[in-house]
Amino acid sequence: MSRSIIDHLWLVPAAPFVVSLVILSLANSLRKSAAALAVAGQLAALGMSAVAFLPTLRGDGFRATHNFAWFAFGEQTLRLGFMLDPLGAAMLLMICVVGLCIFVFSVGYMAKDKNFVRFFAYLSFFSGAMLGLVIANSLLLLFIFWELVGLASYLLIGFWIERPGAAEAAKKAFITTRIGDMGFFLGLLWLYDRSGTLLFYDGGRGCLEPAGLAMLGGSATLIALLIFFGAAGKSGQFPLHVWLPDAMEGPTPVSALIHAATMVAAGVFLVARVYPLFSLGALNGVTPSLTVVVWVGVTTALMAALIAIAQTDIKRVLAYSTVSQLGLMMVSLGVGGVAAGIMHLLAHGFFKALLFLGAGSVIHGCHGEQDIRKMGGLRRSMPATFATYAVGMMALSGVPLFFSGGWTKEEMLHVAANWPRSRAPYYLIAIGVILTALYMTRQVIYVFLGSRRAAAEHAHESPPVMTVPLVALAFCSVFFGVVLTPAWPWLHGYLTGESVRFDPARLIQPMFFISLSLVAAGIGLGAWMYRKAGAQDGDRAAEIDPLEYAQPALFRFLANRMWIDELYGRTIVAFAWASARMSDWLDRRFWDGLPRGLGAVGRLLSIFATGVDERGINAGVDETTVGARGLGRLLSLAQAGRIRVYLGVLALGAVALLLLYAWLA
Amino acid sequence: MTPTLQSFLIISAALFSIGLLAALSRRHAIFILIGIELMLAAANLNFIAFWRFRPQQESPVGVLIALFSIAIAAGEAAVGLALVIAVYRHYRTTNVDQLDQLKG
Amino acid sequence: MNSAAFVLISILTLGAALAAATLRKLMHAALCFALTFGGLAMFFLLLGAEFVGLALVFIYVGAVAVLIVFTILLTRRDAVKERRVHWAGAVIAVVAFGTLAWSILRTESVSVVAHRMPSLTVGRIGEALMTGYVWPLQCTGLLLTAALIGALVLVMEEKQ
Amino acid sequence: MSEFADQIFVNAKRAFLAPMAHLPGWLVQAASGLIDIFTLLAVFLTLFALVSVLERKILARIQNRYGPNRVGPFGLLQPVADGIKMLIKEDVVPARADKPVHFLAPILIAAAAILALGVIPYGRNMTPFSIDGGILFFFAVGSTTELAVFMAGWGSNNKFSMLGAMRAIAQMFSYELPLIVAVLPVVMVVGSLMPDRIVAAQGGYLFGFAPRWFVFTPWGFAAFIIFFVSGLVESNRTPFDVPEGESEIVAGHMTEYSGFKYATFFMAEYLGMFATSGLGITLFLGGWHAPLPFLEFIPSYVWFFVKLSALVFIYIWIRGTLPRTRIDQIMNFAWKFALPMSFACLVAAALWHYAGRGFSGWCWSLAMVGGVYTGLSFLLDTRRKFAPRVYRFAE
Repeated sequence: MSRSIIDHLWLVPAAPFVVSLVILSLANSLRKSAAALAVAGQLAALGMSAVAFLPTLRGDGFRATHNFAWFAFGEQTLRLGFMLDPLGAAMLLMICVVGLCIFVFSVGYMAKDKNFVRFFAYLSFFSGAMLGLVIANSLLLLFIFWELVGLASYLLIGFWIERPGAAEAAKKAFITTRIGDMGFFLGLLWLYDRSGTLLFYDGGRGCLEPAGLAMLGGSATLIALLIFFGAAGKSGQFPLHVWLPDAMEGPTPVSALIHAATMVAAGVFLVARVYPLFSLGALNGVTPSLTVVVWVGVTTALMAALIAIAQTDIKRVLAYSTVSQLGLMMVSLGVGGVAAGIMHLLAHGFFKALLFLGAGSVIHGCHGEQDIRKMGGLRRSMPATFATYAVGMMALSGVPLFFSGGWTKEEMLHVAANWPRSRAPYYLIAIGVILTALYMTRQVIYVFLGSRRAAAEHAHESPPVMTVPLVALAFCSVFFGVVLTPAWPWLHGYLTGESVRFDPARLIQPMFFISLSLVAAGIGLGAWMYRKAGAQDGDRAAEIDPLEYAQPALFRFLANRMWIDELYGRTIVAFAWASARMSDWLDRRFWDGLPRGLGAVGRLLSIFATGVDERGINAGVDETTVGARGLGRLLSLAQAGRIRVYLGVLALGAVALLLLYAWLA
Repeated sequence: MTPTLQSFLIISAALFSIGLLAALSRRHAIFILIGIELMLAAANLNFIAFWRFRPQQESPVGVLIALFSIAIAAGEAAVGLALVIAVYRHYRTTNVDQLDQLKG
Repeated sequence: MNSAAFVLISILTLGAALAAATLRKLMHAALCFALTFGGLAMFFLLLGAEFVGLALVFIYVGAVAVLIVFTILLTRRDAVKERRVHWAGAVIAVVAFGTLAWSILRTESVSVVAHRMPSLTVGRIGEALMTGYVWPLQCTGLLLTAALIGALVLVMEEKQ
Repeated sequence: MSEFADQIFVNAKRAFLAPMAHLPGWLVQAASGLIDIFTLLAVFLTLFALVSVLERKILARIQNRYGPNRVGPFGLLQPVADGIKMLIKEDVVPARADKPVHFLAPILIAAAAILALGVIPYGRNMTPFSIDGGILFFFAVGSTTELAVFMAGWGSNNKFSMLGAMRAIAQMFSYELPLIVAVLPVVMVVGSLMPDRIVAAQGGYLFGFAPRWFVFTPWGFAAFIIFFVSGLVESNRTPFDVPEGESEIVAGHMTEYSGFKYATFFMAEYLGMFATSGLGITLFLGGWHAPLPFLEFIPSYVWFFVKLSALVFIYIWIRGTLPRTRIDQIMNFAWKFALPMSFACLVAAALWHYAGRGFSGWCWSLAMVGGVYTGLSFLLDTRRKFAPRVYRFAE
């Protein structure tokens, strides 16, 4: 049974891919059929992944693989494969459910867009690539889907090509993630060089199985770090996080699907997937690579949370919150709590998608206004959105006992607290939790509470096609908590393969109160700080952000995202410009001047020779003249723009190589 | 004395060099295409020759590769000539030395 | 395969190729180009690759050469002046030939004589194309379709 | 008796070659090749002469007049007179002509036509060069005709010649596609490109009397029609003689040719006609097989030439009957009807094969061909687009 399932697992990503191809070939006017097709494809994927989910339910770390040869060069073949294990299956389900909700939502959200059809083609394409990514059993296949996902994200961020901002953001996202992927690719090559295979699990010969890992030896750390560099690029960890907030230029469903729920989580997923690589040679759960992961995660979490406090764009706040949550996940992976990290990843997928869709609904209701200071009092005009948004907010800020987020936060704090190396990460992410609650409170107060301001005047509730997915996601983000509670940590057991039993006693633990107090502190602080924020227009206190009022410099620092973009602009980009200008100068002056000069010499020679010739010297000189002319012409031909010269140089190079080869052989 | 593989290779090398000559020493774009076609033809001759002279010919692989490369070369010629015509329409010339927009 | 035929065919082919590369008149060059491929086809027949030889004539003499002369016709108005010989090209070509010939001659393993072989029937080629090489075949078909469309788009009159 | 009559030429050749047995092999091959070539030339040049006069007579009958009837009995010696006239005529070469090209064009075109004749099986064991890729050889050689025509047009440096050549090549190219695709079903069904095999595959009789010629299957019939029409175009004959229509462009690519070169073109045209019909017979009309069992006693080559002359008569008949078509009509017909139709034949042949080559397959392929035919005729029906034609001065 499971055998046949794993053999046909490729159908799961195949369905959305096919759908996207079909939609791409549709005329721009067939909006309904495009949407219907996309949703149908997503439904099919959902059904299939549900089927694939069943066999993984029998605890004991189920894992099935299906490997096949892609192509052979020489005597060695390059093999790819699909795998099914609890991690992958859970991700499959999460992606399909969230994706489905978002597809439905975007039917309403994009209803007026002229490129509706293209949008759904891209969405399906992304969904297919993402599903493929989570079931890949080969680092190469994973990398391929990884790049496809990146492409989809690029296309969707820049979906509104007519907006320069969107185009810029798309380019930025693409290039920044490329930088990370370069590291990933190097790590991949190195891994292949060392272990001779890129399959994760291959009946004992895979690169994540003891035999394969043994072959890595000392290079494991560096390989792991390179791969983590890629992961950091994708899920916006500290050095490479700059693209993610800008990615909010894309349509909101895209932000929800790609830049909150699924794609940015791919980095975390990747780390979890190749975890054996990270934890290789760990002494009580600490390795250099994991330590790096922890600290990068901590930095990201705190920094992003701080920045989020000072953002005024409803989507940017969420974006930075995403970055910080991903940081938290990285931390808990780094400190050894893979299950905790993944649990938070799954839960976060649901409620962050919910929040983004809520934001989308708000923007839709406020006719495209995104500045939270211009909103307010929307709880009356958009009740459904408000209710669901509140659920999402509480889940994100980790209110315990009722919301999935709470349990995962608690779990993460727990694993961080038990990290042998140091307790600093624990305290820092505790602060992170407080900050999360703080900025979410701030946002909710600004958007929904208080009195209406400019943009909120004519706000209206969104159509059911948009609110129903919200409700569905809210439902998920509440009841997903059921499988997370320490009392019955079913998901934990499912992921780690341990058997679990029901035990209410474990429900109440010190950590429970700690996280409860942290969240309470955050929310309380927020409520106190922004108590005035809901006032009328023209009210001085409402115009200016309380934090700005108190600490202008700090606020500016945060509001400008700690000037990290500017920093990059001053350093890296400037350097790139400089080197470009430099090489340009070299081209024009040096490489071009050289042949010109030589050519001039040749010409001089020839002129001289003709001069002598004209004085009536015999034909021998004539020959030299011709030769010199030829030389001069030959050299002067070396200037750019002469296609034949390129060809000639090419031929000469080939000849040189041949000679070299013959000489060596 | 029957011709050996060597003689065929020499012939194809000569053909290749002639193609190179055509591509390098003429300014008319069509000559460059002709040269490229000649070089491809030389490559095909090599394929066939190697196939014919290898110890056992149970599989016609050389022939098949030659077939594919002929087909692709034909496509290449079609597109190339179309390019020549398009360039001619645009610049009113097919002299590759005058098509030097890339010059720095 | 006897060497007399070989010598004759090689003289024909190389002579035609040289003419195609160096003749002043474009049209003559194109016709010599066609002739070259005729000679090449004879080589293929000599080598027992009958099908490829015929296909070569069919494709090159029948299609590519005609395409070339048509292009010459359509771009006739611009008479590119081939004033002077380009020594550079000649030198490079000669050097390339020298290198290739030298490296071929110094390889003993290629101085082998062909032995009897069953002539390759079209049927076997067809089988191979339809079984082991069906994907390359499909890809080539796709490529040719793309080339066809691309060529059409390229030469389409751009309408203002 | 019939066996003897059937193989008489084969045996004659064998007997002729017998004394050379002790000579080296390639010499014997060369000798037999020469014999074949000379026989071919002799037979087909005679046939050409006969047909040229017969054509004129038949056209004359169609147009209600006597044809040539002065030279020799029934004017049968007319071609001799024409030949002499052509030979002694002055050979004019335009001053500004591209001389070598102008000179080579007729030679190439005639050579192509004669070569193409070489692979056709004229009778049992009577194939001059029986090679494995015969059909491909035929088309490969035939495709050089276009180059020759172009050379003629270009070489004689004349507006009309160039235009005529362009037209000729345009329509030849357009019809080469349907021509070859129409051949494919037969090749596919027989599984060989070798003319002898194809003829052999059409031997034998169904129910003891119905010949197994491919023309009697729906796909074969449709393919044969397409093949015939395309062949008509390939040989630039009426109603597709746009490239050399006297009333439009003097004589197309042959304008600047006179004397013997013109005669060569003329001959090449007829030889091409013979070759195309011969291939059609080989592919669809059962080659040299007798139509009915009890006619087996008549030698095979006789049957071949009977069929050949029948086809040639149809050529002449069409020429005498139909007016010249417009170039755009020709092109439309090629791309919009002939090509899809020939592909339909391909598919129909596949259906026929997979339905067991029996009656059911017959019906399947009939449905296929008929369906596509009706579909195309609905799609391409242009009558609705024009107002009914009124003849203002004709009445």
